[in-house]
Amino acid sequence: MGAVSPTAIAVSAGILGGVGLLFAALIALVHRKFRVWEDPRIDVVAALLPGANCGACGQPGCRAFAEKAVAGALAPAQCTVASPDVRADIAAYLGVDVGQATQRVARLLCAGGTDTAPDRADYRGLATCRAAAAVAGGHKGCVWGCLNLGDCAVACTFDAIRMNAVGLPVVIPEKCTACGDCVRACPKDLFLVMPMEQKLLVQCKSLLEGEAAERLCRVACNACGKCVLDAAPGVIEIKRGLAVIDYAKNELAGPEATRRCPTGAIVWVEGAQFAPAAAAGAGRRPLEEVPA
Amino acid sequence: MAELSCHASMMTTSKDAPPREDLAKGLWRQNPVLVHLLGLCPTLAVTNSVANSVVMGVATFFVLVGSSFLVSTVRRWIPNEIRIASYILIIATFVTVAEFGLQALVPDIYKALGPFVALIVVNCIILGRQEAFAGRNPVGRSVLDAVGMGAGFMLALLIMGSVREVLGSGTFLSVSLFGPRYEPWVIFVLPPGGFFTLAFVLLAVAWHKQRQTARARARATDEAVLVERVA
Amino acid sequence: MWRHLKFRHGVHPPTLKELTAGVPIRRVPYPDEIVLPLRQHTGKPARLVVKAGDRVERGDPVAEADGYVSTPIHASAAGTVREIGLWPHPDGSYAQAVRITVDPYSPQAARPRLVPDWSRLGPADLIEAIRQAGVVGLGGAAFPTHVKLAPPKDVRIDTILVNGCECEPYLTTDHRTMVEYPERVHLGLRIMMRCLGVSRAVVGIERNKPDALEAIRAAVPKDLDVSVHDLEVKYPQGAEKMLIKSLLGREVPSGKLPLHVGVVVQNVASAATIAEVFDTGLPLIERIVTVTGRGVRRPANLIVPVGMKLRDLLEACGGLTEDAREVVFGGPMMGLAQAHLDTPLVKGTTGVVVLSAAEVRPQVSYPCIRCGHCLDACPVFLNPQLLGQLAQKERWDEMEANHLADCMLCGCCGYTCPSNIPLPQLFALAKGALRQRQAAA
Amino acid sequence: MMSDLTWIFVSSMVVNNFTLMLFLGLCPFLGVSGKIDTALRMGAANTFVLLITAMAVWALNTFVLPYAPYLRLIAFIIVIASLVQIVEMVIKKLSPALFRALGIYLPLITTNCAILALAIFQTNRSYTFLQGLVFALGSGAGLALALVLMASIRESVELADVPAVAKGTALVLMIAGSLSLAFMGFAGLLSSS
Amino acid sequence: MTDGAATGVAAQTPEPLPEPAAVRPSSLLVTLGAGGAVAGVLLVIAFGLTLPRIEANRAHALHLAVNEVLKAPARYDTLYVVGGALTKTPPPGVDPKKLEQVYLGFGPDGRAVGFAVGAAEPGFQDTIRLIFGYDPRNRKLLGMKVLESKETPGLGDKIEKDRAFVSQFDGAQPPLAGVKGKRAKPTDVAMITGATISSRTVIRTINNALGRLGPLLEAYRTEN
Amino acid sequence: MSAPSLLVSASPHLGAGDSTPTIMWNVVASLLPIVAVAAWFFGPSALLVTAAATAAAVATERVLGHRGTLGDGSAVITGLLLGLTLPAGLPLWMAVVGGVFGIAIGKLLFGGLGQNVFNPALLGRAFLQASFPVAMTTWPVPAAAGTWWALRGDNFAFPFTSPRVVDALTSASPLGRMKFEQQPTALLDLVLGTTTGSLGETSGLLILLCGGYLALRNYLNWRIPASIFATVAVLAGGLHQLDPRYPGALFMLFSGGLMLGAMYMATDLVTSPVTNRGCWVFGAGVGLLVVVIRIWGGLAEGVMYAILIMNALVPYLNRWTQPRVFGARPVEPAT
Ligand SMILES: Cc1cc2nc3c(=O)[nH]c(=O)nc-3n(C[C@H](O)[C@H](O)[C@H](O)COP(=O)(O)O)c2cc1C
Ligand SMILES: Cc1cc2nc3c(=O)[nH]c(=O)nc-3n(C[C@H](O)[C@H](O)[C@H](O)COP(=O)(O)O)c2cc1C
Ligand SMILES: Cc1cc2nc3c(=O)[nH]c(=O)nc-3n(C[C@H](O)[C@H](O)[C@H](O)COP(=O)(O)O)c2cc1C
Ligand SMILES: Cc1cc2nc3c(=O)[nH]c(=O)nc-3n(C[C@H](O)[C@H](O)[C@H](O)CO)c2cc1C
Ligand code: SF4
Ligand code: SF4
Ligand code: SF4
Ligand code: SF4
Ligand code: FES
Repeated sequence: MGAVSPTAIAVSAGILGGVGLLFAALIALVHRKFRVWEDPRIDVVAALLPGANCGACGQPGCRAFAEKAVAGALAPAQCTVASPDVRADIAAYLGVDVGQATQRVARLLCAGGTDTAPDRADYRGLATCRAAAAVAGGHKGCVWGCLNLGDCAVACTFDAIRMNAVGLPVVIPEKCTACGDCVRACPKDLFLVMPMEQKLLVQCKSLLEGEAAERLCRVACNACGKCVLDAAPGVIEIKRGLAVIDYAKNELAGPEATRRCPTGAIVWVEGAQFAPAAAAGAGRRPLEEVPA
Repeated sequence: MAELSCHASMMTTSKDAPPREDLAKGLWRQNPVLVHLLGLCPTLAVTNSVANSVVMGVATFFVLVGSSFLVSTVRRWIPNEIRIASYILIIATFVTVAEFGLQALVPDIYKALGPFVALIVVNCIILGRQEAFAGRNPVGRSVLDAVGMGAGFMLALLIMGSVREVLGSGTFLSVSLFGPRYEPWVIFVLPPGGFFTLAFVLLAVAWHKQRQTARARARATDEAVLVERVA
Repeated sequence: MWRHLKFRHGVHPPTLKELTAGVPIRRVPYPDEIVLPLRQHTGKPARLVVKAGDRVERGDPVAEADGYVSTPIHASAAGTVREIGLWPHPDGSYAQAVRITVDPYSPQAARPRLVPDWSRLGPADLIEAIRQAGVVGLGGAAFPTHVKLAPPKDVRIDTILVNGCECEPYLTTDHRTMVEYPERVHLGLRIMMRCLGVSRAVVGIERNKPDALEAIRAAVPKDLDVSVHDLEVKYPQGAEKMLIKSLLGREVPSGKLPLHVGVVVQNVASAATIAEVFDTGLPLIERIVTVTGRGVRRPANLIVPVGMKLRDLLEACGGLTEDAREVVFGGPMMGLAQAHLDTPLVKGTTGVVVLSAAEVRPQVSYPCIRCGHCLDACPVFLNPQLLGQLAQKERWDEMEANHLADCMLCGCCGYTCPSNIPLPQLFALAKGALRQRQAAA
Repeated sequence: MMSDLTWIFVSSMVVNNFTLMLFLGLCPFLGVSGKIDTALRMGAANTFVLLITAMAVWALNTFVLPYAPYLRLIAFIIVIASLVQIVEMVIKKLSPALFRALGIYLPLITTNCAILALAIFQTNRSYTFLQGLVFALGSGAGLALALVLMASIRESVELADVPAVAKGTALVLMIAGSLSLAFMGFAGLLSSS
Repeated sequence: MTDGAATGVAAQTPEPLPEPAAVRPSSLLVTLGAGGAVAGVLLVIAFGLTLPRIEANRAHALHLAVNEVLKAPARYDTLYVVGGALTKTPPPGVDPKKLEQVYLGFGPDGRAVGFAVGAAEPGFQDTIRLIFGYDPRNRKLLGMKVLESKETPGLGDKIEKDRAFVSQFDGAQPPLAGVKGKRAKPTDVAMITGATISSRTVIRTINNALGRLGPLLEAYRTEN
Repeated sequence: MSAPSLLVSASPHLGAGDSTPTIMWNVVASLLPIVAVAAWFFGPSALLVTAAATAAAVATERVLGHRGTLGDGSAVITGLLLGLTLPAGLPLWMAVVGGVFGIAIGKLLFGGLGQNVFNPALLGRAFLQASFPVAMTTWPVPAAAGTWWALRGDNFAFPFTSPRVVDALTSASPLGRMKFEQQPTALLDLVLGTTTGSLGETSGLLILLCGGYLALRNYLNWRIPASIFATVAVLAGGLHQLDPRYPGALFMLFSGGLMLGAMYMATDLVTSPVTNRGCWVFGAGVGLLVVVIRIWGGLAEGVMYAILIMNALVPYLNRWTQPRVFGARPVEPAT
C-alpha cells in the first residue's frame, strides 16, 4: 500500500461518495417528515430586543413580543425598554412604523421620609421592607407608609430607583420602563405605574384622618378636603380618610388643587417625584452592621 | 443532520462593517475562547507547553482558514438541508490533511498532542464559523474572518501555553528563564493546572469588563445628578 | 407505665418559669378604656352591632359572628362606646376596633346569665352555646372552638387531648390554671366530650409542673375515662402534632389536621374557660394572662378583661424596668413583638413577656456554616438550612417543593442557629409570598 | 499486557477521567451541568453513544479501515454521526418516554470530542471488542460521574454569594480544577503491584 | 391602573414571508455524493504525499531507540514472535505489523550483540512504553529507553530524563530488584525518590517482558 | 409611663448559647496543644511553618474578604490546619502559597465562610502537593539527634526557589515505609507521635483528645469521625485477615493524617453534610477511599484526597439523605 494508486483513489472516492449518498438520502427523508417552518424574522427581532423579559410590554417575554411584532399585532415602540434607536431598527427591518406608546412611570404613593414620618420602634432583623413589614408591621409609625429599606430599588431591573437621603425611593423617569418590578416588590403596595401625563398625585396612603394622621407623619393626607374644593368638580373626592383622584378626568386636573393642602400630601409632579441624593446610593439602608 | 450545539451564531459583524473589523474582532473583542468559551477542550488539553500550543494553533488555523475558504466558495451550491453534513465533510478532509502534515513534519509534537489534532474536526469554533459566517458571506470576508478567529484562537492558546509553561516548568519554548534554582509549579502542567489557568484568565477578562462597566456606570451617575437639578 | 412515646428533635430552652410559677392568679383593676378589635380569632372578623355612643353592659355583644368560622365579641366591661375606628392591632397593623370608655366607679356587675345551663343541653345546643359565648382556643391560635367541636360527619374522633404542656419559656398561664382550677378543667373536658361524643380523654403535662400534675390527677372525676400523663420537658411539646405523637404515637399526616387521626386537641385554659362560661353564664370576656420577664417590675398571673391595653396592664404590674427592651405577646419562642404600648390584649394573648436588653437574641447574624443544628432541632424534619438559603434567594417554588408548608414556625431552628440567622422570619416571608402568589393566580 | 479489564475500567473512569484528567467533553461538562437531573440524563445518553461508538469503531477498524487508513477520521465522524441520528429516530419511534428523557441530548453529543476521542484511543491502543466496550463503559461512567458531581456542586453554589467577577464559567472552571485536583488521589490506582 | 401601552397597533403589518419550498432530494444526493468523492480523492493524494515522510519518521524513531539501547549496533534485524518462537520471516497471510517484534543487533564484526525488546505496563498516570536492550548470552541488560509516558513532570518523568536512573540499566542483571537508596548489586536498580511507582513500573516491565520472552530470545541465540 | 423605643424583631426572641465565632475560636484553642506538640517534636520549624500558613490565610481573608470577617476565626483555623498538614522543613514561601490559595480560591471565590464546597485547608494542601511534590514529601525525622533549635529543612528558601538540602535527617513516612518497603512502624510510636510525618499527624492520641472535647461540646458532628474510624477499622482489619501483608486496623488508624483528618478536617461543618445520615455516609466514604488509596492507589497516603472527593459529593449527599418530613408517608404506589 502507500502510493497514490488509481485503485486507492477509486476506493476512497467510492466509499466517501457512497457515504455521502447514503447521508443525503437519510436527510432528505428526515426533512420530508419533520419539517417545521418558522418565520426567520422572529429570531432577528428577538435578538434585537433588549432581552430583559420584563413584561413592560404586556407580553410574557421578549420572544413573544417579537412574534407579535412580526405578525403586526404590536408596534415596535411598545417595547418601552428598548432604546429609540433599537425601536427604529426593528421598524426598519420589518418595514413598519415605529408606532407610539404612552410613557408610563412608577409613582410612589407616600412621601414619608425618615425626616417627616418618625419610627415607632427599633426594628432588628432582615433588612428588607418585606421582612420588616411582617414583624409587627415594621418600625415605621405610619403602618401604611414607606419603610425606607429599599426593596423596590433592589428589585428594579433597570436601575431606575435610587434611595434618597431621607430613605425614599426616587424613580428616575428616564430609566423607568414601567415594568412593574417595584409594584410587586413593595410590601406596602405603594407603587402605581401610571402615564406621565397624570401629574396630580396624592402621595399618601394613610387611612387615618386629621390629627391622628398628622401625628404619625407631617406630610400625611389628613382628609381635610381643601383640595376637593380647589380642583375642578369631580376630580378629587375624599374616601376612607384619603383624597382620591379620578384619573378619568385627568384633563381637568391642574396644579391649583395642591395650593392649600396643609401638609403637602397632594402634589403636581413633573419629572421625578423627590430629589435624589446621589450620596445615599442605590442600595438598602444598612440595618445590621457586619460584625466587627 | 442534527442542529449543532454550538452557540456560534452570535459573533457576527453587520454587513457594512469595514474589512478590518472582520479581521480584528476575533482577536480580542469576540475572541472565540476567552469571550465565547468555544473550543475549550484543546485550549486546556494541549497548552502545557508553548510549542504544543503553537503547533495546535497553527493546525487549527489551517483547517479554519481552509474550510472557510472552501465553504464560502461553494456555499451557493450546497442545499440548506445538507449544509452541516457538507461542512463536516470539508472540515474532516482538512483535518486529515493537517494530521498527515504534522505527522510528517513534527512527529514529536504530533505525539504530544495526542488525539487533539484529530479532534479539530469537532472543534466548535470551526463549525461555528462555517455556520455563522463562511456559509453566508463572500470568500474575501470569510477568509478574513477565519484568519481573525484563527488568530484569536492561537492567541488564547499562546496565553495559556505561556502561563503554563513559564510557571510549570520555568521555561519558555524550552529555554530556561529563571535559572536552575527556580522551583517549578508542577501543577500548571498537570490537568488541574489547566482548569485553574483558564479560570484565572477568565477572571482577569471578567475583571477587566467589570471595570469598564463601572466606568460606564460612573458616566450614568452624572445623568442622575442632572435629573436632580431638574427636580 | 403506659407506652412511652415521644417526639423527636426539638430544643431545650431555659424554662424561666420561676418568676411567676408560684404567683397565685389575681384580678387586675378595670382600666379606663377597653379596645376590642373585631379581628380576634382565626377566621372571618366579627360584624359590628354597636355604634358610637351606645351603652354596653359587661357581656353584651359588640359584634356578632360573621360566618361559620367566626365568633361574636362581647364587651368586657360596662361603659360607653366612644368610637369605632382604626386602632393598633397586636399583629402590627391598624384594624377596626370598638373603643369603650369604662364606667368609672362601676361595680362592673354582670348581666344575669347570658349562657344557658349546660347540664340539660344536647351536643348541638352545647356547641351553639359555646359559639354564642365567643369561645376560641386560648392556646394561642384563637381558633373558634365550636368548629373544632363539630368535626365533619365522615371523620371519627376517638380521643380528646388536653394540652397542658405550656412548653413556651416564661409562661405560666396554663400552669396556674391547672393548679388553681383543676375541677374547671375537668368540667370543661366533660362538656367537650359530650359535644364530640367521645369517651376517652388524655391530659398531657410537662414534667416541670409537678403541682399541676398532682392537682389535675387528684381532680379526675370517677366517671370519666381521663388519663393524665407527664411528658418530657422539651419545646415544642405543646404543638398539636408533637403532642399527639407523644401521647398517642400517631403522626398527623403532612398537610392534614389532628381530626384526620381521630383527635381533637384543646388547651387546658380553653377547657377551663368553657367550664367558666357555663358556670358564670358570662361569655368569654376575660382570660388569664401571665405578665412576666426581666423587663417588668412585678411579674404576675392576672385575670384580664379582653381588650385591656398593654400600657394599662404593664402599669398594673409595676411598669417596665430601665433595661426593658422588647415586649412580646405570647411566649418568647413564637410570640409577636409589639411596637406599641397602645395595643390591646385579645382573646388569644396567652402572656406578655417583657425581655430585658440582655436577654433578647443578639442581632448580628453570620453566614450559615452548615452546622446542621437546625436540622437536628426541627420537629417536623425539614431542612431549615436549605430553606433558609433558598429564602434568601427568593426561590419560593423550591421552598415549596422542600415542604415549606409543613413548617409551623415553631422557632426551634432559629433558636439553635449559631449564626443567628432569622430562619423562621425567612420562612414566614416565604409563606407570605407564596400565599400572595396563590391569591393572585 | 493491558488486558486487565478492571484496570481499563477504573483507569478510564477515575484515574484518567475523560473530563477531569484528559479535558474531553468539556462542552457538555460546562453546558449541561447546571441541574443534577439533566446531568444524569446527559451522562446516561453519553455512555450510550460511547458504547455504540465503540462497537462501530471496532467494526470499522476490523473490516474497513485496513483498506483505506486515510479515511479513518472521516469514517469515524460520519459513521458516528449517522448512527446517532438513526438511533435517535429509532428511539423516537419506539419509546417516546425514553426519547424525552435521553433523546434530546443525542444531537448535542454527536459533536462532542469525547466520542471521537474514544474512537481514536480505541484504535491507537488496538483494543479488542470486549476491551473497547469496557473502555466505553468506563469512560461513560467517568463522564457521568464528573457531570453529576459538577451539577450537584453547581446547584449548591447557586445559592452562594459568589463574587460577581467569578460568576459563571470562571467559577465552574475553578470547581473543575478542584475536582481534578481531588481526582489526582486516584493516580496509580490498581497499577502498582 | 391605567394601561397606556396598549395604544397603537402597528400601522402597517409586515409582509408575511412565504414558506420556502422543499428541496428536491436529487440535489442533496448529487451534492453530498460528489462532495464525498472529491474529498476522498483529496485525502488519498495527501496521504500519498505524506506517507513516505511519516514512515521514514517512524523508522527513524525506532532506529534511534534501538541504537540507544543496543549501544549503536552496526545493523539490526527485525524478528517476529510467532507461535512461541522467533522468526525472521513472518508467515504469509499475516500482517507483520500485527505481530510482536524484537530487534536483533549486530556489531561491526557481524556478531550479534543483543536484542532490543519493546514492552509496556500501566504506570503512575498511564501506560509506560519502553524499549530495552538485552544480551541473552551474558544475561545482561544493554540499556533502556522510555518511549512514551505521561508521568508527573519533575517526578515520574525522571524515568526518561534522569540520566542517573536510566544509566543504571546498562549492564544490570535481570531479574531486577528496585531498592531505595544506593544500589549494591548488579541486580539492583536504585529507584527515584518520590517516584517509586514509576521506577518500579520500569523494572516490572523489563522483568515481565523477559519472563515472557527471555526463553525465546535464548532459544533463538542457541539455534542460530 | 414613658415608652422607650421598643425593639421589634421576629420570633424566636431567645437564642441558644454558642455563636459561630465562639465555635470557631474554640476550635482554634483546641488546635493549640497540637501545634505545641508539633513544636516539641519539630522545633522552631513547626512554629514557622504554621505561623506562615496562618498569616497567609488571615492576610488573604483580610485583603480579599468582606470587611469584618476576620473576627469569626475561621481563617485562623484554615491556616492552622493547613500548617499542621505540612512537613516541618517546607520553605515558608510554599506555606504562604498554600494559605493564599486555600482562602482565595478555596473559600472566598465561593462567597466566603459557609459557602465553599471544598475544605480550604485541604485544597491549599492539594495545590501545594501537586505543585511541589518533592518538597511536600520530604519528611524530617522528629526529635532527631541535634539541638531542638535546629531548623528541620530549608524553611527560609528564597521565594520561588527550590529548598537547599539541609542536613536534617529525613526518612519515608510510616505509610510510605509500609507501602513501598513493607516495613511496619511500632504502634506506640504512632500513638505517641514519635514518627515522621506532617506536623499535625504525629500524635494520634492528642488529636483524639482535643477532637473529643469539640465533639462533647457539639462543635463537630461526632458521627463523622466515628464512621470513618469504623469503616477504616473494618476494612483494614478484614484485608489484614485475608492477607497479612496488608497493614492492620490500628496501624491504619494511627498512621498518616487519618486522626487529624477525621477529627478536624472531615468534620469541617461547612464542607460536610448537614444531615446526620449524610454524615454517616460521608464518613464511610472517606474511610473507604482512604483504604482504597492507601492499599491499591499510587500514593502512600489518601486522607486528603479522600476528604476532597467526599467534599465534592456533599451537595449530592445532602439531597439524598434528606430526612422524611414529619407526617409524610413513604410514597405509596398509586391506587
Ligand atoms: C383552615 C383550618 C381549618 C381547620 N379546621 C378544623 C376542623 O375542622 N376541626 C378541628 O378540630 N380543627 C380545625 N382546625 C384547627 C387546627 O386543628 C388547630 O387546632 C388550630 O389551627 C390551632 O392550632 P395551633 O394553636 O397549634 O396553631 C382548623 C384550622 C385551620 C387553619
Ligand atoms: C410550636 C407550637 C407550640 C405550642 N405550644 C403549646 C403549648 O405549650 N400549650 C398549648 O396549649 N398549646 C400550644 N400550641 C398550640 C397547640 O398546637 C394547639 O393549637 C392548641 O393546644 C389547641 O388548643 P386550643 O384550640 O384550645 O388553643 C403550640 C403550637 C405550636 C405551633
Ligand atoms: C502530584 C503527585 C504526582 C506524583 N507523581 C508521581 C509519578 O509520576 N510517579 C511516581 O512514581 N510517583 C508519583 N507520585 C508519588 C507517589 O505517589 C508515591 O508517593 C511515591 O512513589 C512514593 O515514593 P517514595 O517512597 O520515594 O516517596 C506523585 C505524587 C503526587 C502527590
Ligand atoms: C470542627 C471544625 C472543623 C474545621 N475544619 C476545617 C478544615 O479542615 N479546614 C478549614 O479550612 N477550615 C476548617 N474549619 C473552619 C471553617 O469551617 C472553614 O474555614 C470553612 O470551610 C470556611 O468556609 C473548621 C471549623 C470547625 C468548627
Ligand atoms: S419597597 Fe420601596 S416603597 Fe415599598 S416600603 Fe420598601 S422602600 Fe418603601
Ligand atoms: S402618612 Fe402618608 S405620606 Fe406619611 S408615611 Fe404614611 S402613607 Fe406615607
Ligand atoms: S420554624 Fe419551621 S423549619 Fe424551623 S424548626 Fe420550626 S418547623 Fe422546623
Ligand atoms: S443552624 Fe444556622 S448555621 Fe447551622 S446549618 Fe442551620 S442555618 Fe446554618
Ligand atoms: S466537547 Fe470538547 S470541544 Fe466541545
